[in-house]
Amino acid sequence: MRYKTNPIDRTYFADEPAEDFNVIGSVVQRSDALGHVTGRTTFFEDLSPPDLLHVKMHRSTRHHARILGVDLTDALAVPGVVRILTHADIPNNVFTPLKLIGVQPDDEPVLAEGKVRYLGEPICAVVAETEAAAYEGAARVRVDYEELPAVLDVEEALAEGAPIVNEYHGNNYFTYEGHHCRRIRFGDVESAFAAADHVFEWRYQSAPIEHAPTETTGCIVVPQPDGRLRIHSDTQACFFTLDNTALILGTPFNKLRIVGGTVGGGFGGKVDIAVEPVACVAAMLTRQPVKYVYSRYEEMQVSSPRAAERIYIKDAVMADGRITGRKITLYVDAGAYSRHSPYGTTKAAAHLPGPYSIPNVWADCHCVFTNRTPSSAMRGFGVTIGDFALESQMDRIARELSMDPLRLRLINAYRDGDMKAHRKVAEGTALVEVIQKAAEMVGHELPAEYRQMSSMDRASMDREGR
Amino acid sequence: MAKLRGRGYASVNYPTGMNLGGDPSQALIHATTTGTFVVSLSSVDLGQGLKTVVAQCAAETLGLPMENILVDTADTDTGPHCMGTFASRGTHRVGNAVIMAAAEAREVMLAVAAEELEVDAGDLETDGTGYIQVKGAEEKRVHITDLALAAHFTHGRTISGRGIFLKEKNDPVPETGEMDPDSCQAHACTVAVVEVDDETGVVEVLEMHNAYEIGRALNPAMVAQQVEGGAWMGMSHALFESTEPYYPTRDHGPGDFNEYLMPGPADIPMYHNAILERPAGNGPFGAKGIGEMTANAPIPAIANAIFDACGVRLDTMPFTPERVLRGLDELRGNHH
Amino acid sequence: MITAVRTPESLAAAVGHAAAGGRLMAGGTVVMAQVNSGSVGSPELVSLRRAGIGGISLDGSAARIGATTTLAEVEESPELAFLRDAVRSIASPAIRSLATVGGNLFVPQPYGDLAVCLLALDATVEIAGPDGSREVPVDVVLANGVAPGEVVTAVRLAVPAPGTWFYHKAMRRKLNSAAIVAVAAVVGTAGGVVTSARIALGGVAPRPVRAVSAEGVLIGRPLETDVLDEAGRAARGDIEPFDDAYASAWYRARVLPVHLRRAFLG
Amino acid sequence: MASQVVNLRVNERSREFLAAPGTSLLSSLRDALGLMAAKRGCAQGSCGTCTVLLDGRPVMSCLVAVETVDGASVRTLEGVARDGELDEVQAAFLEGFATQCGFCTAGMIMSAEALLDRNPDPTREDVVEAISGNVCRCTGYGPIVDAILDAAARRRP
Repeated sequence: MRYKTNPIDRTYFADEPAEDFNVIGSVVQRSDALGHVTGRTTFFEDLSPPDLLHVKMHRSTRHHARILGVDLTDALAVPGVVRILTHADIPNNVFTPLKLIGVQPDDEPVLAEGKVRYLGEPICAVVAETEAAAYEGAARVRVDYEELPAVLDVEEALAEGAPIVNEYHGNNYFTYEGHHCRRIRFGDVESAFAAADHVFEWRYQSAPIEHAPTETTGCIVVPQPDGRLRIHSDTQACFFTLDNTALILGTPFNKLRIVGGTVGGGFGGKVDIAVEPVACVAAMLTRQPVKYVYSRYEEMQVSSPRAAERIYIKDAVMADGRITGRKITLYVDAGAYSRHSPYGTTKAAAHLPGPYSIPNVWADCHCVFTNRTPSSAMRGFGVTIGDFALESQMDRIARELSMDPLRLRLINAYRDGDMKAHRKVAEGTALVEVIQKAAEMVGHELPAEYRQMSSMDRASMDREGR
Repeated sequence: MAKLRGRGYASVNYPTGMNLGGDPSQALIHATTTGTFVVSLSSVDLGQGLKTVVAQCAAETLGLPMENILVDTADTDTGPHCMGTFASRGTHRVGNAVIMAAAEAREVMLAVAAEELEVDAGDLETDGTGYIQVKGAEEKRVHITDLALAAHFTHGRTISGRGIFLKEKNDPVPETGEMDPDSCQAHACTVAVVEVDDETGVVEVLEMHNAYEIGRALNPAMVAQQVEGGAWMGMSHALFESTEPYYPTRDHGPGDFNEYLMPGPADIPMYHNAILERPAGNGPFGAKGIGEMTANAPIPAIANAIFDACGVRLDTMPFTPERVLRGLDELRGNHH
Repeated sequence: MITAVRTPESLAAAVGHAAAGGRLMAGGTVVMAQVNSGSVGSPELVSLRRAGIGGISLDGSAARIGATTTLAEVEESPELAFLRDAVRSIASPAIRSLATVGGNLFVPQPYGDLAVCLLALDATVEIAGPDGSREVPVDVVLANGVAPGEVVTAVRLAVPAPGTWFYHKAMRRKLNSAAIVAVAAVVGTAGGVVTSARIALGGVAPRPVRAVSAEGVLIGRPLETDVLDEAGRAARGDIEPFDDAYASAWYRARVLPVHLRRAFLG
Repeated sequence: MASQVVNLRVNERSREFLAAPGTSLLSSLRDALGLMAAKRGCAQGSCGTCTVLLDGRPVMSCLVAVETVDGASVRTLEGVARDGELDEVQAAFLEGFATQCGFCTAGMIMSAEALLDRNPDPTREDVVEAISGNVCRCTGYGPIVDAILDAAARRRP
């Protein structure tokens, strides 16, 4: 065997009881690898039922517009086009991904109705005997628009007089129990700023990022003899897909069966229920198997990206490196619809102020609607961009104070028993140790008192004067 | 022209799981007539190796070899509910559910073995190769193949178990943000070494040193896969990726892998990774779930390394050559 | 939708199909991508794969490269070894075994690095059409394309003397990425100064362009840093840079002098 | 115009099938011949998941109009193992943990086969170049490069 492993350093957490495992902790060959190297693993698109129909979408060419009319005449005349679905064909034309667990909002139509709110929003689904005919039909759909002003920047979207992206919300932000943002209020940051030796404030920004799985999002729906629909999908969450699709179709849940589980990369992008509802409607109406799979262009530009974020961090810092207050204003660019962004914004809030014990924390985390492709979950949801901002901030503080950046982090590192800003007591922490280990790996010398710090021993930090 | 070298640091934690509406996953497990245990799930393997790691959890708990475990997953007709594969929850939630199901099945297995061997179930142990044997009297034993047959045809017993892991719903307090959103935290510290071309702004990541604390490395080779792939994605996010390169305008959005830039095999650094284990009390054998965290620390570590190399502070992702060069020009008072 | 794909077995037949309105396709790397996304815009494709217009021949330093010669064949050709680095900077092996020398002339910037080389080499393009054949300088084809019904059949070029060929391509990735700036040049020197210069640039204009201003700066002067930097700044007058997913127009113009210098001094 | 009969020699077997105008080699392999190893990752020649060998050369099969290669010889991942035995590249990928989601694997292996057919003793740079058109989103490429070098070593006498 010629595989890679990384050394496990047991000198850290040496007190953890040694356990005698049989297969845990051992290198076991991946159960899927033989299928992969022989090309025999079956991904959803490797299914090829007879009489398969193909769906291609006609999408908005505008950021924000009223739909005045949709003309399907030329599209229906394309040889091989079987049917074209509009919002009127979708029994319950609204995505409700989290309805069964009581989470709103239901702010996104399956197919656009009356308005489009982002470039690429689906309007009509062309069902055809071949992919080429479906593309041709989709290209021949004519939509008459009345262009509306669009807003593409999070802070502009929150400014007075900005165009409203989605009437459902009435504002360009998601409302958290009456608040215009998800809040963290812990201690008193203003007092911390007043008492600080230094106050530093900087801004960070990211742009949307694509999951870019090598397999695009898609499904094949096969009507069954018993009237049920078997949905072969690369969803990351079979029951999410089943539940939400059934609600959209208005069918009993047990009419649907999801078969999945072998996915060509997800990274969060296949948590949305993007393709199955339309494919199921098409299959029900035509009584034929239907494939709806994103093109690479759709995957790149239409599927949910990782949200762009803008983050302002203002820190109260003492001369010895202790951060005594951290005030954060965070904007998540949700795009035109909620999807999972309100949750991601809450997750971002819970992560603040990073892995540090800061006694005073204030955060306003805004989930903002813009006329942009809706964003949603991606690997590190709510955290990745925050970490970029937080750890850049730490580096800047260290430089402002002419401090060793690792010592600054160790002084402020959270430990077992610390209460985090969201009032959860930390346990199982190990920030101190990964920093110590990284320092050791690169030969970054730390004084003894820093090498002796421990996540389990708050006293070791108290010696630093806290 | 100069290649400016710099080193940057970042340390992060990452929460496993979510609290949104409750976060359950289930597992069912049963023995076939010949002692193969089928783990029934509806969980999705995205390539991270979930099917393999839950099979390990089942084998370990049952005390049987891996060959005796089959994982049948992601069919909503046959598998019990799983919330989905996201939020670094797969190993943690599904692993826990499988352990619970396997523990219940093991109890039945030992009870049937006790009947078969006419001993007390409490005196039995598994040897990991397929035998259930009497502690201290190992010659008194039965192989799972024979035992399962006997369970079916002699004792009329199903050797099976049910498992569920639920992280209960927790609503944040709107005024303060008080909440309990996750189950455990994994940790990472990255040291990135970069070289900046001071004439073009091109950044090359030469080395990445990563220390990860992951609770427990259930399968060290798959941990190595996750951490290296994650570090690569972090570097990719840092230096290349965006669907909207001129954000907030939407111009020139890439439509394929030519335009959507990610580091290719020629652009990868040397990785030096080390693992620490601080088992989580609520994790399967202490594992925490690291799928997401591994991509995070490299981004600020690279930003900080760029500053260290050339004095340019990149506060906007991605750190394109253009952004670096504009920063260098500004530092040099040099407006070409 | 495609209704027919022709694979004529002679040049004459290919010209006939092209004249009848078929969309020409050589390697297929551009056209088939459009077919697959339903955007090719022509119902009939005419493949040149079997039209008998491939192959490399050399007569002294005069090379003739058939239009359907693949980039991989150029890469492997000992006669054209000077082009190897340039060809290897284009896409990836599985594209280079399809993409052709003729097709590369019609690839939109910032792709088409071989066309940049051909411009620097002052190549001639052989074209067959319904009314017979003609030969034109490569810059004419790059500027105007060919007439409907015409087929590029070959390019002719002089293999540059040893030490006179220069190529450098700046990309976002080390391999398989489009040009931020591509520089190809044939520059002769005598007595330590430049006596002749033909410099072509890619990635910095809607089509490959000659850096005539830079050439003017170099003539009569040594290939040294200061001179090249001056030439690079002068070359900014020869370009029409654009924004795309790879880089902005600003960045392309900003780094052009750097890469022009690096083409000569590494 | 009607579909055309196309003949290919695929994995050393003669195969004859009908292709509608404009059908790619990739679609023919998958839809007409049932050979599903090559994947449609982008249909634009930008991801490499559909890489197969066409007359011995690696190509993006999504970019080949199948009617234009009538009579050609094609090798896919299904034709790599001999008598059920993994070849060296497959074995090296398997044992080297060079697969994660598996969607790029077929293309990666075919690019590696193309390399090793022509260059049995590649450098790391040669390997990197050979797979420079194959996108992997999971592994970070390192294990794949290592596996191909390992395969070359296994293949050397």
